[in-house]
Amino acid sequence: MSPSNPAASLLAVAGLHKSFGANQVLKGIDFTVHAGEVVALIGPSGSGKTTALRCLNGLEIPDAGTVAFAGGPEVSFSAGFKPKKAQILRQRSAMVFQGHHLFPHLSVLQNVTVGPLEVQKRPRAEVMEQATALLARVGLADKAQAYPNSLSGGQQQRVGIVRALMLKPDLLLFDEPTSALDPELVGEVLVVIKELAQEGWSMVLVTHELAFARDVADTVVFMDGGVVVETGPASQVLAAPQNPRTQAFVQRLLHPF
Amino acid sequence: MSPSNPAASLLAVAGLHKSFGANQVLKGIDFTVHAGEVVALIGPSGSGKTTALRCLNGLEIPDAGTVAFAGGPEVSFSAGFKPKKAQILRQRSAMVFQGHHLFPHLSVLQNVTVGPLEVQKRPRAEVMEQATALLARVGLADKAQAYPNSLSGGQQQRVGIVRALMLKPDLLLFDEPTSALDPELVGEVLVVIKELAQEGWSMVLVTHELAFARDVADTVVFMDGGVVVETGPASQVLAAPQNPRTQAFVQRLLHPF
Amino acid sequence: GSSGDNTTSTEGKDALQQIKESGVLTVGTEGTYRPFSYNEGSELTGYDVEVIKAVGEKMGVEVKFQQTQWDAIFAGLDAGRFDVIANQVAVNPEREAKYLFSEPYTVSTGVIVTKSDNTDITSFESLKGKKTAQSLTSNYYETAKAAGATVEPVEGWAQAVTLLKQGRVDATVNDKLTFLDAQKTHPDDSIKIAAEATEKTDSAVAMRKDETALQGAINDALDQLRADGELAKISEKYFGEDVSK
Amino acid sequence: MDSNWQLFLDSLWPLAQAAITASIPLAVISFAIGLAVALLMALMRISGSRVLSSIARVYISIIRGTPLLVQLFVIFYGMPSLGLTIDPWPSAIIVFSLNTGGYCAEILRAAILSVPAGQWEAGYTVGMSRTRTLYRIILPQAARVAVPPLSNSFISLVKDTSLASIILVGEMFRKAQEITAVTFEFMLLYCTAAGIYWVICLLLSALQNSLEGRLEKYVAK
Amino acid sequence: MDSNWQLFLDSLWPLAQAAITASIPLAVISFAIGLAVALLMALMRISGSRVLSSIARVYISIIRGTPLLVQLFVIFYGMPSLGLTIDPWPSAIIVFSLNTGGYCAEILRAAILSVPAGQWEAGYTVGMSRTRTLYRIILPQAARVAVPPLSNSFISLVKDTSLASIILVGEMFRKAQEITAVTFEFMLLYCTAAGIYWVICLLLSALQNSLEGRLEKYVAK
Ligand SMILES: Nc1ncnc2c1ncn2[C@@H]1O[C@H](COP(=O)(O)OP(=O)(O)OP(=O)(O)O)[C@@H](O)[C@H]1O
Ligand SMILES: Nc1ncnc2c1ncn2[C@@H]1O[C@H](COP(=O)(O)OP(=O)(O)OP(=O)(O)O)[C@@H](O)[C@H]1O
Ligand SMILES: [Mg+2]
Ligand SMILES: [Mg+2]
Repeated sequence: MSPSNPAASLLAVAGLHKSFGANQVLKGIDFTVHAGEVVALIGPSGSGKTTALRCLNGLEIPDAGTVAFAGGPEVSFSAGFKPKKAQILRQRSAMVFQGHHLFPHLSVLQNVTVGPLEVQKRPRAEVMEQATALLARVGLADKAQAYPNSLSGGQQQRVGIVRALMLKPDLLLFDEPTSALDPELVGEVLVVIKELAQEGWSMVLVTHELAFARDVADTVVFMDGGVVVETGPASQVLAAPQNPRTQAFVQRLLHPF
Repeated sequence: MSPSNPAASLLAVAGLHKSFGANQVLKGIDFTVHAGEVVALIGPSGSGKTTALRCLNGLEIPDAGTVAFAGGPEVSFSAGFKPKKAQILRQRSAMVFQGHHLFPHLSVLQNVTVGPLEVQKRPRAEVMEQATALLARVGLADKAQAYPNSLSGGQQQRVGIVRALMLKPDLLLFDEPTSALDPELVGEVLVVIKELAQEGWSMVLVTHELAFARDVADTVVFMDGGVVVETGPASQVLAAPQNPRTQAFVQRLLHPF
Repeated sequence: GSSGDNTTSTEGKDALQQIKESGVLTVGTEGTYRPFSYNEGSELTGYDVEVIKAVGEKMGVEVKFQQTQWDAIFAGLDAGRFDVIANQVAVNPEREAKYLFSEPYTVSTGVIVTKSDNTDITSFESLKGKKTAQSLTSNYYETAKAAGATVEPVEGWAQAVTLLKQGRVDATVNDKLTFLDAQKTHPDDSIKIAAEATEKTDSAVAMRKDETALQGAINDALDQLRADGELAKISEKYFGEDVSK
Repeated sequence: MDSNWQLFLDSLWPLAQAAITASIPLAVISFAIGLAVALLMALMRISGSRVLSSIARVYISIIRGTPLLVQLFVIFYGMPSLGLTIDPWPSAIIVFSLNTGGYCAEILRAAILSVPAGQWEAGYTVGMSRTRTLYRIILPQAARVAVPPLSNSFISLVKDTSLASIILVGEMFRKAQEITAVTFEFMLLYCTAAGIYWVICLLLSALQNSLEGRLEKYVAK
Repeated sequence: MDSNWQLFLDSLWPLAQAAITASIPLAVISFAIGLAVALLMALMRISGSRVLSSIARVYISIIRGTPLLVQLFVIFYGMPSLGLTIDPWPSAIIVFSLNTGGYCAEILRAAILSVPAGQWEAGYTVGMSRTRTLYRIILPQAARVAVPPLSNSFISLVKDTSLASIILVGEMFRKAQEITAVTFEFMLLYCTAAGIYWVICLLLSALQNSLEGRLEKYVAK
């Protein structure tokens, strides 16, 4: 959970293939996440970023490839793979969704504790203590008893992050955590993510906020058409991309009109 | 419809008040739009921008104030005002919504011609010619027979703009036309709006894209808490705001994290 | 089916006058009660149907039928949907209090029908504590109740016999004529008549309470039919004996 | 068994004929009128006027709260005592229409409300009036949501027409009863009737599916 | 008129008693079991397995396609010929449960599908299994959408229990018929029965409203 030797590999993804019907979305994806590293996954719409991220958490079952955590679990996918077997990946990672997907019928506190209490079956006192601390940490100490619908988008997304953190994962997965937010609320969520990165959490972050990626990510993985086109240190890939496709993409986002 | 003497006043808004229940949302809004002018309405979430814009088109009925087009109609609102009487405002202006709100059961061509043909009852040949030209103009010549659901968000929003243009309004109203779009698609819509501005269309544009406002708008109106806090040339208000509230807002959007 | 475009108004003139004027006597009947009132193909027929047709002939009017369910038959009479009911309506004090009856054109006895192998039901007294299936339509619902039986209300003969044969009831009290007719068309030796009532049950044409003129006219017609042997002929046709007296 | 088979074949045509000449037309006509009533009630419910909305509420509650059989009784046997005598078929159509109107009002209301408010505003913005927007923009989209529950209601209505025999309409179930009265084979007859209902229902389901498919593109995404 | 009034008062209690001891318990028990059946069928329909989904489809189509009356007949009068004789009450409960199961399956299916797919995934992501997610996350949210149509079904069921008299269950309508068989006051009795149904229906509507209100916050916005 907490930062350790940054050189140690935490997650190795190799040869991920995934098709939806005839549409080949992932055509062999490889990348590595080291402990304490922030990897930003960027690329044009439809390039397969979301699909790749979901494969890491067993929400999508690749047709082939492996997802291996240091110290296990290590899952090799192939035809006929039983989706249930991918569940073990969720022991190490936790997902924060674009649309937060909080449980509307549970209070904020119940939202973030339902996993640890009912699934992980950890002691109640410990879970409550952790929840209180984390909610305070993201500035929501007074919202514990509120229901998600009464929160602003930015607050909901911060609860979503706490819900993921409560599971004590080794790797956090973010799929465009601010793209569904009101422009003014983007900042408050990015600040939280930036702090987590600075504390040494390992994360894979799909984002369109290039300025943020440049600021926070250690490594940028640029995907296009289901393959990894370019990988490298964030400052280099975003400031001086090598591949023409990367160049065009970065250009388009920085100067839209 | 087409650009004329830029000094002539096209629309004068004075003393708009509007409450929802106990919530006083507009507390006396005044501003003017000259022919050919682009006015950007900016301000924090909840400051009343959308409400003000909707009042211009009779979609919201203010409690008090006047909305006066040069050459009429001129509508004065007061308690007991019949909502139906605000419909005449729609003869001069047309709204482009944030969520485009295309008619999903009509083809693109039907979407943009239903108003001119069925309401304005203009000759079919003329309407079709105008529609073809405008669709081509926004790069959607080949999508005339498509249905909205088969289009991307950016394409849908461009159809929404054509639908408004088809009504031959004197004033275009945009409510955050790109905020519901995928970041990569924002550009294609902004380009169209920018071109319309350059052609001399008058427009009021609610937006969070400060860089775009600076580039395209002649005048910026900054609202906060239901009042106009600062008005002035775009370059001045955005680059060197006078009012502390404007300063804080601009700062927050430009440096979110 | 019935066309049902004929309705009688209750205002002003009495029913007889109206029937005379329009030349039509409208009759309510079930159309699903064999052998008294039922449909053979698309033709409504049966003992009651033929009797009332003959009555109409004597009165010099055309007879028109409205087929309806028992539940609605008195409501239909009350509402003036038809002038009379010809559907084996048994005459009893409760009914006489509310409606007017012609003189009876069927005199029958109630019988207890049981399975053939049943030996402990031999009389109405032995029905006490037993379970019987009775149609609400018939007078025998009360008869069975009075005898101390637990009564399961059913829709008609077919259902009652099914319950009997499935062993869900011990007996059914019904019209002897119905039993005989059923045995004639669908011989079934698994059921039998276990006992016969001593008193007779009269069935007659029912009409609204205030139609005494109509009652008179119908009674006249029935008298004529009896006198010229017509009534007995119809009865012979359906039952092989004269049940009209 | 053999004679059962014969009876089945013999009764199939009369039953089907009754279905075609009575049950189905009765259901179709009543459903068409009922939908109009339902639309009116749904619009009253969402009109914002308290009076109109309350009238619609009471109407819906009475229709849903009382058995169809009683509604038939009241119109056919009760009205004459108020001096109003209505023939069987008109009575049946009135009652089934009003009944359909009550049940479907809530379905249409929900369907209309399911169309995003933005669609109303988009209609206004191209210059349409409220009524025009309703017919041209809202109802076509509401249809997609309304079709499955409406088809439920229609299937129920087809079966409920069997109650019409109580007011002298000779529909299919009545026919089955008439045949049963002669043959005493009520199980067989009723099952034949049920089979015919089922065929009608399957046809309706197929129609529903194809309608749903065609309306699919009408749904905002 | 006076004697009518007397009859109304005299019959009110027997009818209400029949409603309380037969119609209502029958409806409540059948609805509870029926909901379980409906949930099973709904889950089979959306299971993705073609076999399970087809079984559920056929089941639903038979239930919706054939009259309730025939279903009662088949179970009560038809089963004994297969050597299985079921008593009136169990028969009624079986038939009404299966019937409710068929009608409500589609309601539950639609309600479950109305919960955004993201809620399933959010459940998985906090470590829940499919089943646990269903019960803990999906169903509470589906409830809000399902309550209005389910309440429609329940109201219909209460009235449909009147058909149970055909298989010797002495429910309220039967009671009314028994009384009328003696008094012939069909209209009056039926209207009294209708009034009782209406009261039940009003109570249910009130319950529905309060349930809807309470579930309001469960809906994702
Ligand atoms: N469940 C699915 N079924 C079918 N096709 C899918 C599914 N999910 C994704 N796809 C397809 O896979 C491709 C890649 O989708 P994905 O969402 O991974 O892209 P992305 O890079 O995340 O794009 P964006 O930036 O728009 O989120 C797209 O063509 C999409 O249509
Ligand atoms: N129909 C309505 N009923 C009640 N309150 C409303 C309604 N529409 C807007 N409001 C309230 O009016 C205030 C101003 O809303 P408005 O949408 O005009 O703000 P805005 O400046 O457009 O904000 P944003 O940038 O978030 O779009 C808010 O407090 C909002 O909750
Ligand atoms: Mg994505
Ligand atoms: Mg707004």
